[in-house]
Amino acid sequence: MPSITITPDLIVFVPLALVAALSAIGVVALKNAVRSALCLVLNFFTLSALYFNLRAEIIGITQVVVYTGAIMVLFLFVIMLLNLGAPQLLAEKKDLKIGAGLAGGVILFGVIAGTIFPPLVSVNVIHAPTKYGEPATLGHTLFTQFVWPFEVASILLLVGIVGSILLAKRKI
Amino acid sequence: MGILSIITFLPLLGALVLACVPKDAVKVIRVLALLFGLAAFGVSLTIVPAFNSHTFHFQFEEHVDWIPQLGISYHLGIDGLSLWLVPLTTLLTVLSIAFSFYVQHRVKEYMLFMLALETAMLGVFVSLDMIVFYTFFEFSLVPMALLIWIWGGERRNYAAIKFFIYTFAGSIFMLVGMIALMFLNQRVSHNPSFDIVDIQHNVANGRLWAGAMTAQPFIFWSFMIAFLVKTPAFPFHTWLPDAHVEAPTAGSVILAGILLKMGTYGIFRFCLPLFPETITRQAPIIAWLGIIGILYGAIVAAVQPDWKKLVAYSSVAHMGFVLIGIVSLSEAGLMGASMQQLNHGISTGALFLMIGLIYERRHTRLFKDYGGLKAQIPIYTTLFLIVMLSSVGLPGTNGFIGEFLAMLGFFESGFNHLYGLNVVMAGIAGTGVILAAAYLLYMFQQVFYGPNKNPDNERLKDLKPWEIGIVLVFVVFIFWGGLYPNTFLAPMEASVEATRLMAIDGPKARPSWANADDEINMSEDAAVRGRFERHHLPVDGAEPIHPVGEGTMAALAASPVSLLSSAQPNPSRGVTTP
Amino acid sequence: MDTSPFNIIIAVLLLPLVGSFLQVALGGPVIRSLGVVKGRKAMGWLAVLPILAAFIVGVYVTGQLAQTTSRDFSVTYFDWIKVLAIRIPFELKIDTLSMTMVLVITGVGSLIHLYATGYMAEETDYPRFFSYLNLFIACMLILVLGGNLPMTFIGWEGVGLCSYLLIGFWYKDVANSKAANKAFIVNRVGDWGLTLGMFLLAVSLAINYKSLPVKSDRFLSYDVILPNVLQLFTGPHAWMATVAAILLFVGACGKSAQFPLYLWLPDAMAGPTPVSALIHAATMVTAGVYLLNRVHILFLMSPFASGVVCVIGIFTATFAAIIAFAQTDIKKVLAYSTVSQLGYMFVGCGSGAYWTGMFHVVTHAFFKALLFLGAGAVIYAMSHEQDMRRYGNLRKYIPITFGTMFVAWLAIAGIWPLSGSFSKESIISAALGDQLAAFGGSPVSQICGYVALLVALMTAWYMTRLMAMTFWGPERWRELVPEAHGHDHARHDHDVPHSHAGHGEDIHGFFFTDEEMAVRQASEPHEEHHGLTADHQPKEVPPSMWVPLVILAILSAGAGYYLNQNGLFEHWLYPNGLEIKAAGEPAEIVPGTGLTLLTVSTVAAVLGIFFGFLVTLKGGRYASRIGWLKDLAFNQFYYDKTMMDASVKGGGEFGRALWQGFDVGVIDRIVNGVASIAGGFGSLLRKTQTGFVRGYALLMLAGGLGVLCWLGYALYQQGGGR
Amino acid sequence: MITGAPLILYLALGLFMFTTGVVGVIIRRNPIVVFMCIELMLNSVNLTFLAFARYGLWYQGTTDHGDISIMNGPMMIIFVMAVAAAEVAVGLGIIMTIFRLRQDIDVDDMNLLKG
Repeated sequence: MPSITITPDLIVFVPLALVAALSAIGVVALKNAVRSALCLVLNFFTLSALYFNLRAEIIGITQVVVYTGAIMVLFLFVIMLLNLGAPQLLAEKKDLKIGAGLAGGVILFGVIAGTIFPPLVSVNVIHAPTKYGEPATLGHTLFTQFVWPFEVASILLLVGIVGSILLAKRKI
Repeated sequence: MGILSIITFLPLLGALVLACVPKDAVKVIRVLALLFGLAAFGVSLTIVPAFNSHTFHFQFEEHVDWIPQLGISYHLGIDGLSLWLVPLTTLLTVLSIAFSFYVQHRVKEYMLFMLALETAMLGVFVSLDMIVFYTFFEFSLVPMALLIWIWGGERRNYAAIKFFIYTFAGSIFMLVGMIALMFLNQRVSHNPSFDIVDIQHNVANGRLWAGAMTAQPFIFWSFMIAFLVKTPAFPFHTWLPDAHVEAPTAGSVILAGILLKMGTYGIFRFCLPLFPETITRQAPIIAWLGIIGILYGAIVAAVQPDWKKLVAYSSVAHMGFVLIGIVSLSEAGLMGASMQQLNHGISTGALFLMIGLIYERRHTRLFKDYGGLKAQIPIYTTLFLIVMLSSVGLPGTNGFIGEFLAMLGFFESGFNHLYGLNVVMAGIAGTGVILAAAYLLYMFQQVFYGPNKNPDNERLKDLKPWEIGIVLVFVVFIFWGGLYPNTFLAPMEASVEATRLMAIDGPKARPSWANADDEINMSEDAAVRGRFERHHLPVDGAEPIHPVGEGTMAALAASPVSLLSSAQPNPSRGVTTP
Repeated sequence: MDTSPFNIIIAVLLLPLVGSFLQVALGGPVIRSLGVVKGRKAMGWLAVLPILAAFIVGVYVTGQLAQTTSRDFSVTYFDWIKVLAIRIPFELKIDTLSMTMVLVITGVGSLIHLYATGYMAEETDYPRFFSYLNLFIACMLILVLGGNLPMTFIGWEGVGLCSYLLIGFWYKDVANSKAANKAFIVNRVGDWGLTLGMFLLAVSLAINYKSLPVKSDRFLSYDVILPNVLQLFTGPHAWMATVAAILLFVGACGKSAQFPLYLWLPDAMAGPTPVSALIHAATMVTAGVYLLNRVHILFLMSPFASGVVCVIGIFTATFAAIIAFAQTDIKKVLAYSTVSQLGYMFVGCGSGAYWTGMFHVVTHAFFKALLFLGAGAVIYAMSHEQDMRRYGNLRKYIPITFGTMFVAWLAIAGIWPLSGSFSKESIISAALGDQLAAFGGSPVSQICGYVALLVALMTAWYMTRLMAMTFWGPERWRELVPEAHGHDHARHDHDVPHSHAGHGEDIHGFFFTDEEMAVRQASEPHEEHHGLTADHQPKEVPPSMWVPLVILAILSAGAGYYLNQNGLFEHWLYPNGLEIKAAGEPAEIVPGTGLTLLTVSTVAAVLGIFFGFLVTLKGGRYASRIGWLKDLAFNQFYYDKTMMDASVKGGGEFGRALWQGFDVGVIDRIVNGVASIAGGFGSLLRKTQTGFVRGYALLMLAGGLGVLCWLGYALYQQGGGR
Repeated sequence: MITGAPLILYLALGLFMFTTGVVGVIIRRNPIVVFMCIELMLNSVNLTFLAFARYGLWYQGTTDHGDISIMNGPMMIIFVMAVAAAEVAVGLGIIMTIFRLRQDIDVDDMNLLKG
């Protein structure tokens, strides 16, 4: 275990990571759906901050716009619409699923961590050129190498729109 | 885009066109379907004059790589064996479509399925790549099952499912066998290929089976089961009566006329050229299946209360003749078998069609509802009599030629104690002809003779002109095939003989489809000499083809002939003239 | 060889065929246009003329043949079946044998056609009848003219078909169609043997192709078979001749109604009387004898087969004669006498004197056709009553019929110098003087000869019985109370047609509308059928019917004497003797043949006639004492019943057992069983599908964990990722 | 050479969030929350992608506009976002429909998948 050199981004990272972890736990643990939604929003914000920390500004911004701006609003919208906020509506029963789930989670963490981490312990050198997160690079790559996936994704979104409209309308 | 592709996919094109027609325009749909059927028939006729009947190699070949990594290629071509089956298919489809103008319910889908079915059947007969063959072989099930399912009789669900699963389960084994053959072939020629021309080439020069002889019977039977189910041979025949009885008329015509031929054609195409050692050794098993089929089908047919069921069982008996003709592995037998295929297609197809004509009117198939129709509908009666007689195998009709040649060949091989056959089997098989007369005449009596008691039949009108026209097409072929069969026999001869030699000759003596320069001598005395030598002296170094331990004396002692004479010579060794 | 004068022979085949098609094509229109009576007359002539023309052509060809030296030609038209294995050309064989048959067939045939025009005059299906009859003549001609076994087989089955159609001509009575089926199927049994015989010959020639004296791949043509078998089936291979001969003889048994397969002939009497005369007496049933003559070499080579022929023949002759005593139906008596006479012919063939068989065929064709036609005339006169017990003293009502039948009766009885006596005498002498037919060296034909003499007596006896019951004695129909009997007549039932219930409205126009129905009813000819009544006055038949009778009477009187004088017929049929006997020693003449034998047989005939009259007219009081025997004979010793029960009932039961028991019971049960096993397995798996998403998720997690653990373990085995 | 916070920390965070999401999917009955947990998992994966991209293991040299191989991670994030957006849109639509049909969306009450 080599000694951890204190770097600025490490200083930025630690609090953010703590917030993210806590908010993640909040998403799962809180009874009220609205609260867990808000926790998720917080989590997303911290994630975008971490992206900034990783020098991928454009992705951070996208994160804020897409997730926090669009998806989470959608979530809250639905929650309000269906009025699922009230905890008494869905009182969680204490069943063995919870125990099983927690145990599973721990094991999962252990297994993956035990498999992945040991070889990577001492990695802290950044090879990526600084401009790897810049919009220009991103756009260039997106429209050269990844143009087909890009198109496919656009079609997927289109389908998603149509599908959601179909579902939402009471009758076509 | 060769002519075979055109023939094969023209009906499918028609189906696509039909799909675009609104389904209320019934007349348009019918006419379109008929036109496409006629077009396919017309195109398929053009191959007959262009066919060169002197070579046994494949003609009108088309070869396009499909999945080269797996050695699967779109390879079409026909030889004498498949030459007549193609026009037969198109002809029967045209007639069935014409008859199907009576169909009122969901006409669009009906015609669509008919055309798709035609493509599938044609594909089976023209494809030379095993995977393509298998694809069409299975594809043909779908439209047929749907025809039964949607337009069938009372128990159509049961019949359709039984038909589909029965035949499908049978052919699964064949797929395994095909893959096994591919790997065996890859072992000797180091690129994968499902092309039977390549595979047969390695079988012909004996390299494919060298060292793999233990696998041969298993692969052989994996093919054989599929084809026996399709044919259908004795223990695997029970799907046939149900399917026939429940199917709509056109479906029965196609089923009896063509689908059953896929089985025997497959035996010709795969089991004879690719498994020489096994077919020559295990012929008796198949022969007995055929014989039992002949007798069993006839006996059970005789007691059927249902018109269609009787004819269905009769086709079990008829296909039995094809089987014994094939396993006789003699020129006459194989020619007879391949002729009997066509005859059965014509005569049984015609029988089902005529039954359908009456069924359209009276909506019953039970004998007890008929009787004394002879005075009521004389034209129908006369035509039916002719068709029935061709099914009985009366000389002068096509039915006779096939049965006669098949049994002659079977008798010959039995007489020479080749392939474990003997004359007693031929004698037993011969009694099938008696039984055929019995049940068919009984049917005729029940329907047409006696007083016309049923009031519903009192008002029955005779056939309409266009119905007569349809039936007359069959009648023409019945007499043509019976009085001048050479039209049909001659083009088949070279291929049949080649297939036979592929089966009975030793390695390295077998003709090969692949190398274009080897031809077989078709002159008269060459044939006779060939028969003489092949049966008695093994060809250069190859092992003798008749089963070991099948001593002539033993076989003779088994046959009643031996009771009559004290000295048993070996007739097959040839009598020496004083 | 130059066959140019003989190419015309094809006309003999085509004329009846065309006639038959003409009947079908023109029958309806002509009768509709000319009206029933005149129309039928026209069609009748249209039916007779082709046969007559064929007869004339036949006479011409025969004349041509007689002038040639070899007297054996074959005309080949095209290859019928040609494969590598065998070639079967469409060839016609013209020799004395075939031409003799052609003359008999067309000659007697045209006479019977003429007779039929009168006899069937009130039949609705007039054209159909004559189209069948013409077709029959055509098939029979193919049979006798065919130059190879398969072509003979075409005719062989063709005549079977025509006989089937004509026996079932009055199809409204199911009994008739049953008889027709019986005839066809029993014949098929014979054909089975014939086919196997063909195969045996073809194959044994084919595999010895190298050593054939006559090299050709027409393995089934007579001119290839016969010389070759003469070489092949010698020495250790003689048994093959026996097998082939016996197989062919099975076919002959079927067609010529010999013992095991005679069953169909008596029932065949259900057909119209002219049919019985033409097919079941004169021509078709003699096809077996023709075949034996055609392939006689095979039988000459095999004493065993000849013995079988002799024994079967003589047994059939005796058996049928006994049965004939007890029959009361006039046509049945004649049928059994036909069977018996055919047995005679086989005795002749079996004892190596094939020409005697043909000789009897010819004379028998004359007098038996005459007898049948006469019986038809009697039936016609007695308004379709066939029971002899209702006849009596008819000679003063229908003198012409009586006179002609009188000749035929003496002829069949064998009174010198009528034709029957010569043919019978030749057969018996041949049998007595024969050394060929033998079982393992012990000759059998002498015994057959002596039995044949006895049968001659019996023949005379039961024929006398027939004549006596018909033409002498009291007029019995006067006092008998009417009861149901087999009628030789079509019965039409006109019940009012109901409206067709059961199927919906008729969009395709499948059914007759009511007014069309009414028209049909009106147009349908009504024929009232008058039964035999006590005050019935029998009337003589019209000339179209008695002219043939007279001609046949003359023939059956004179033909025998003419053909027999200094062996004319024998030398005509076998100009240079029999192949083998010519080489070997001539059959030595045993004492008792020649004139003395002729006297003996005539004495037997006279005795028979005497007993016949005595018993029939005076012997009423003996009847009760031999009643059981009568009963036995009447029922054909229950042979027929046994066979029919075994085949029809037993076969039916067997078939039903197979179908329900095996097909449905075993195979389908297995198939459906397999299917249900699969289904059960599926429904077992179904239990695990609770449908609770989170349950699935948990399972997914577990699975994923498992995979990961395995992955981690694998990586660890390789010492980590690096 | 530039050194940053150890890669392993980012990975640990991502893994933690992922595990939390998994647990949430399993233990929560509210379908919306389940959805949110899925989002959580997706984001954790995004984080991991980006981290790996930044620390660019096995990365040699550079071309103009940077080596494209380094860009695979960010690209993947973009697409994940797109897919997530579509999925959420449709998924929430489904939930609303279900709720409209039966005034209750308890996951444990839905076993239409039952065979």
